Amino acid sequence: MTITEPAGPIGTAPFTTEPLSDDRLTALVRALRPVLADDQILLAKTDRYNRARVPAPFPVHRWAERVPDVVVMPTSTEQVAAVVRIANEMRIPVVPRDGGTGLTDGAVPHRRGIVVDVKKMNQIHELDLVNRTVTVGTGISMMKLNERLAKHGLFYPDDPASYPCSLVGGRIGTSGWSLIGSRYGHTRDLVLSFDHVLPTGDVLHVGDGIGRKISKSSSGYSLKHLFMGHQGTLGIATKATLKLFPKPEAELSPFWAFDNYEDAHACTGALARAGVATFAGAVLFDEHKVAYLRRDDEAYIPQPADVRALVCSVMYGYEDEVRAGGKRLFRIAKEHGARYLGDEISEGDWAARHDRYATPLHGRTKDGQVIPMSWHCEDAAVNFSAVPAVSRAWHEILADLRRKTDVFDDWGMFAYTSAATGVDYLTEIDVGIWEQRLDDKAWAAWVKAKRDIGAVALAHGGSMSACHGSCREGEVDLVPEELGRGFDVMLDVKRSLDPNNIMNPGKYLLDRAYGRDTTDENR
Amino acid sequence: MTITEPAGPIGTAPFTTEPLSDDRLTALVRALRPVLADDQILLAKTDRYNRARVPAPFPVHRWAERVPDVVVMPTSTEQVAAVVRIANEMRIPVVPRDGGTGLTDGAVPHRRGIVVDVKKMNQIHELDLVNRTVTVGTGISMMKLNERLAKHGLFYPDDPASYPCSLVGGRIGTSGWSLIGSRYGHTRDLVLSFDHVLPTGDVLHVGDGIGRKISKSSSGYSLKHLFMGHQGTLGIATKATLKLFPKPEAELSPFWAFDNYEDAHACTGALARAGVATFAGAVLFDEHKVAYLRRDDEAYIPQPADVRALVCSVMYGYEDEVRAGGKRLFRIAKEHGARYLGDEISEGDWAARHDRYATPLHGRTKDGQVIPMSWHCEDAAVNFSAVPAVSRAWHEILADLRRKTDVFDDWGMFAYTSAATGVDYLTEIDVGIWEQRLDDKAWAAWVKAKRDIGAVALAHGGSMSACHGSCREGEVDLVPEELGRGFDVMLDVKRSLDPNNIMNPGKYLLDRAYGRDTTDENR
Amino acid sequence: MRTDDQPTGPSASAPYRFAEQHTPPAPVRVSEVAQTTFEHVYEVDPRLMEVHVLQQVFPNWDTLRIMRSRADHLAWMHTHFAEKVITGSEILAEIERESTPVPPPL
Amino acid sequence: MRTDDQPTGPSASAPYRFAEQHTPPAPVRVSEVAQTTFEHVYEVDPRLMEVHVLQQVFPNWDTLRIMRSRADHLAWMHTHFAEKVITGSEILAEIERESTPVPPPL
Repeated sequence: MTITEPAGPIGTAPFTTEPLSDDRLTALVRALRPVLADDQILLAKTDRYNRARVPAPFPVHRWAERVPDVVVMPTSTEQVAAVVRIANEMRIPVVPRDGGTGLTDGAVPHRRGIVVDVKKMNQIHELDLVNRTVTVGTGISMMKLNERLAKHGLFYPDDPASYPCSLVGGRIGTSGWSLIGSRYGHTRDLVLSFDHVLPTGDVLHVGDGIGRKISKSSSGYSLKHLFMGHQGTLGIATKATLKLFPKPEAELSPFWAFDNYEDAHACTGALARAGVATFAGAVLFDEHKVAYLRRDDEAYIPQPADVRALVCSVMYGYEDEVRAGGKRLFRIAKEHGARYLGDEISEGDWAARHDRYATPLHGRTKDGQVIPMSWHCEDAAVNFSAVPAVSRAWHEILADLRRKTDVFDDWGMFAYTSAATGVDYLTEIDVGIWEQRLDDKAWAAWVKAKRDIGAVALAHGGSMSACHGSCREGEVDLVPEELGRGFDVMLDVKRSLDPNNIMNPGKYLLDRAYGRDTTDENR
Repeated sequence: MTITEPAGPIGTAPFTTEPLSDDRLTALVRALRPVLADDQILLAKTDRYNRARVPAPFPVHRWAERVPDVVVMPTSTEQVAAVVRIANEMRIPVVPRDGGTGLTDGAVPHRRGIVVDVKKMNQIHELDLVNRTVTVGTGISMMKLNERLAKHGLFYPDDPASYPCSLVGGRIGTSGWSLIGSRYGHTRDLVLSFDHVLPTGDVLHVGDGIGRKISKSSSGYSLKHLFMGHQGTLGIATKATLKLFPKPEAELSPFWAFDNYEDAHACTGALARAGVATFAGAVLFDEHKVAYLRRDDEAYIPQPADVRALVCSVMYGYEDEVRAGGKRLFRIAKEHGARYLGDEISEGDWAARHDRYATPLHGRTKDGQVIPMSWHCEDAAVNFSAVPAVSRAWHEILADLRRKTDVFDDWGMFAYTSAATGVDYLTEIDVGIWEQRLDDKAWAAWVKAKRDIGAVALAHGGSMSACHGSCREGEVDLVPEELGRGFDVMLDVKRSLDPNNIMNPGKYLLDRAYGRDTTDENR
Repeated sequence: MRTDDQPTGPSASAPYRFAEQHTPPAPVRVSEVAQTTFEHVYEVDPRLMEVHVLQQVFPNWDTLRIMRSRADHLAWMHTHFAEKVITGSEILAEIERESTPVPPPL
Repeated sequence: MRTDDQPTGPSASAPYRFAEQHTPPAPVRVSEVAQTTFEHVYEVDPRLMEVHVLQQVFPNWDTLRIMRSRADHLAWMHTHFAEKVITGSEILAEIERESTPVPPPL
């Protein structure tokens, strides 16, 4: 009897963070050569190190542990599919990387292998002016796209804090939240459909009812959302069709000052609940954030000391509609004791919100000396009523860290509406981290703090993330608690779509789908 | 060696439409007794026949083939879970039934078994005025709910054509489309989270990030949508938390007449693309619909013969915003040659749209005699640009049917915006069916016509359904074609969540997940 | 829906007289397939209801009750969905006023 | 962002003189931890930048260029997201006008 062995190794990709052996690497590169041009296969140390991390601070002394073996830069869905098929046959991890702006390590190759950098897939394939859609490669940034669309009076309103640098594909992989989502919806609502390479290399087109330019279908199971927000663990989006809006005629973004947090919180709720049709969002700045800004932000330094909290609201639409809505919101603000901060701060700060990755990168030691710090942001989805309690608890966690070490600095909190009704808020705490001083001990304290931050959100009926995802050390431990029975569904879906665990392995505790609990071993 | 057999039968529920044997029925009722009170277990013929069908016409001479063996009316999630657990152990089909207003047989027990009627789970569990949510049993209707909410100035804007009689749970199971969804979103956007009984009897709470009152999470996979729109094949939603809006201050719903379809179509597109903030929807009536209305609708009978197409648009919001938007839309309509139809028709017809199940139930023979007819509606999701071509092709299909028999009458078409940008339309053709004259031959011709209708939608880049679902005979044959690789994902998900195929079996060709292609055998 | 748009005819509280109730106003043809009796009350041409479905006879009060119920139903729906209805005719008048060129001062 | 809100000081096309460029306006303390030089140009108090990070010296034109670039960037962002900006002060003036009781006619 002859037994035919399958071509590749049997079983899942190995649960290891070791680099590929020279033999395996050589075999991999040999397999990739017929698929990609030479300049699409990057092996140089710089190319690989640059794609080992995301902007969120991490223990720099362990950088070398997460460097991919190979970086590829495909230019088409077919090339991505061919690469993934090779990886699946050879049981080598594949990690998709888009803008690399994520804050939960989605694009970080925890088990090395192949990083698929999608930046060369940045074409505009089709602009449909009649149905108001655009079909793009997922490697395009929203800013570049909108520069093109503006010529036609159109607008793609997906607006993260990393607006100028994050890419459409990353927004799909993380199911991102948008600053103006209360008016236009978030990424999940704006992406109509996309081509997606599954972990086996099969290509799936997924949309509403698997339509191409359809925003609402009820045909078959609703699968689109399953392939958004999976942090690259279910495959790679390569080409997406997006819903376009008319570029707004007018913008209004008043900022108001309050002498106490409670009034500011109440006012934020009232603004969001008003149901103004052009309402695109409200933001609440807490006392710690105001203190931080008064220390370092040109606009706020001269503000009087009795400014203790800020609220802003923003409207987009036709001028007549925006004026009507604006008057209503100004009246509400007045009733809550707000003082208008003036046009310059209002307009300047709002414009700066589209590009928060340009935040000043320094903090303070406890004795006030300036230190170079990296910015990190922990987010959660929290109901309006729970925002004050979550804020207090989070600041406590940070205060506790800072009592122990100067490595961490509390830069205050924002809470942004997620929806037009003001039901829930992207609640975030900005943390300065003195990255060069991070060692295993400080990192462990930070991971514990992250877990505590997540636990507070859950204890208050929230979700651990409104935007970033929750697969980083610390918070990820609580994902099974958050999802409950849903976590088993995640494991079922993962195992069924990625039988060999090659797609971004080690994330979201999904190793459990393959009988391994690697919660602690990959730290 | 002792082998312990599992308590119930092994394998899937039988692929049969035969009633349960007396022994099995007796055993089932015995198992249900400890879970439910006597008046929650309905065995009478009338109780069972009344829950055998939905309003869509079907071959009445085969009614007896789809009558459930038992109807249960649980009052809590725990009772539903217990019933499903028993069904799963005994391998007896379970079919959830809410308002029973669906048009694709989702609530029809194709393989008999147990119908779970959720109408007794109609409580308002919690009204949260601060975060603007309400938590209800899924057996409540939107109309009853809104009567209660109005006292608080609140509004739950999920507005199907069956508004007074369809239930929240049915909206979840079908992932329904809402008439005013272009302003407020559709069911998927309005339902924040729900308790859901899986086919094994496990209870899953699912929402955004499995939060309770969270509208936007990025924690873990996005599972909520998977448990909406499955037509009861993945379980039963029992308790849902909904997002609430302020009850609108003002409504404006102008209707305009056109002397040709092309101008009306162009005008509809321009109204939707304008991006007016209070825009809640636009509707296009084609020539066949106008002819039908002129024959039978009080408002339209006296309309002059040169009215060949109609367009309406509706706005909700504050009066000042609605007036600003209304002026803009009136100007656009004027530029497209529209004639305003007057306040009476505009207001009357718009109000009637919330209750389309009250449509006059008669049609005409080819020689003009009035006949009793049932109403059926085939829908699809179609891009704006494809609406005219799809309309022409669909009318051709109906004309062909009608040439053969008087059993079918073409009642014309509507196209409703699905989204604020006007990218896609719920496109529907209303068909009168002389149900008493339906026989196997006429039914077969109808099933073929349905398949052809679905094929036209797909050929034009659309989806087979924007709202109803696509599991009825005819259209369901094309689901694998529409979903492509996504259909395999459906099969994987179904098999993993319903290992014994007990949950609404025979729908959506999901028997294929269990190695059976029952496409033809259950007709 | 304004209540003064109700169909004409005796009110629901008018005294009931059999002969009067069973004598609807003379029908007026309004289209090839429809006729009208009371204002706003349209009926299918009786010649089209002779084979498969026969026309029912209603007393006048019931015909009017059905019409009025429909008006009530529509008015209820408006109130159910929004606090008030803005009429299109107001908006139309406003834009027509705005688009009329202002005559030059004398 | 209106362009007349630019920081004061010599324009980018002014002649370059080394000494002049390296003599910033005398700093004015504006808070416990910050000072200002040119209008709208704020700096961390130099005493707080002595241990871990040292303050850099910029020629005046570069300081002003950075400030102006930021203003340009913000103005660009506004234009990128909407055709025009409505100022809050206009809206505020309007609602204050409306809430002021109209004096009775004399």
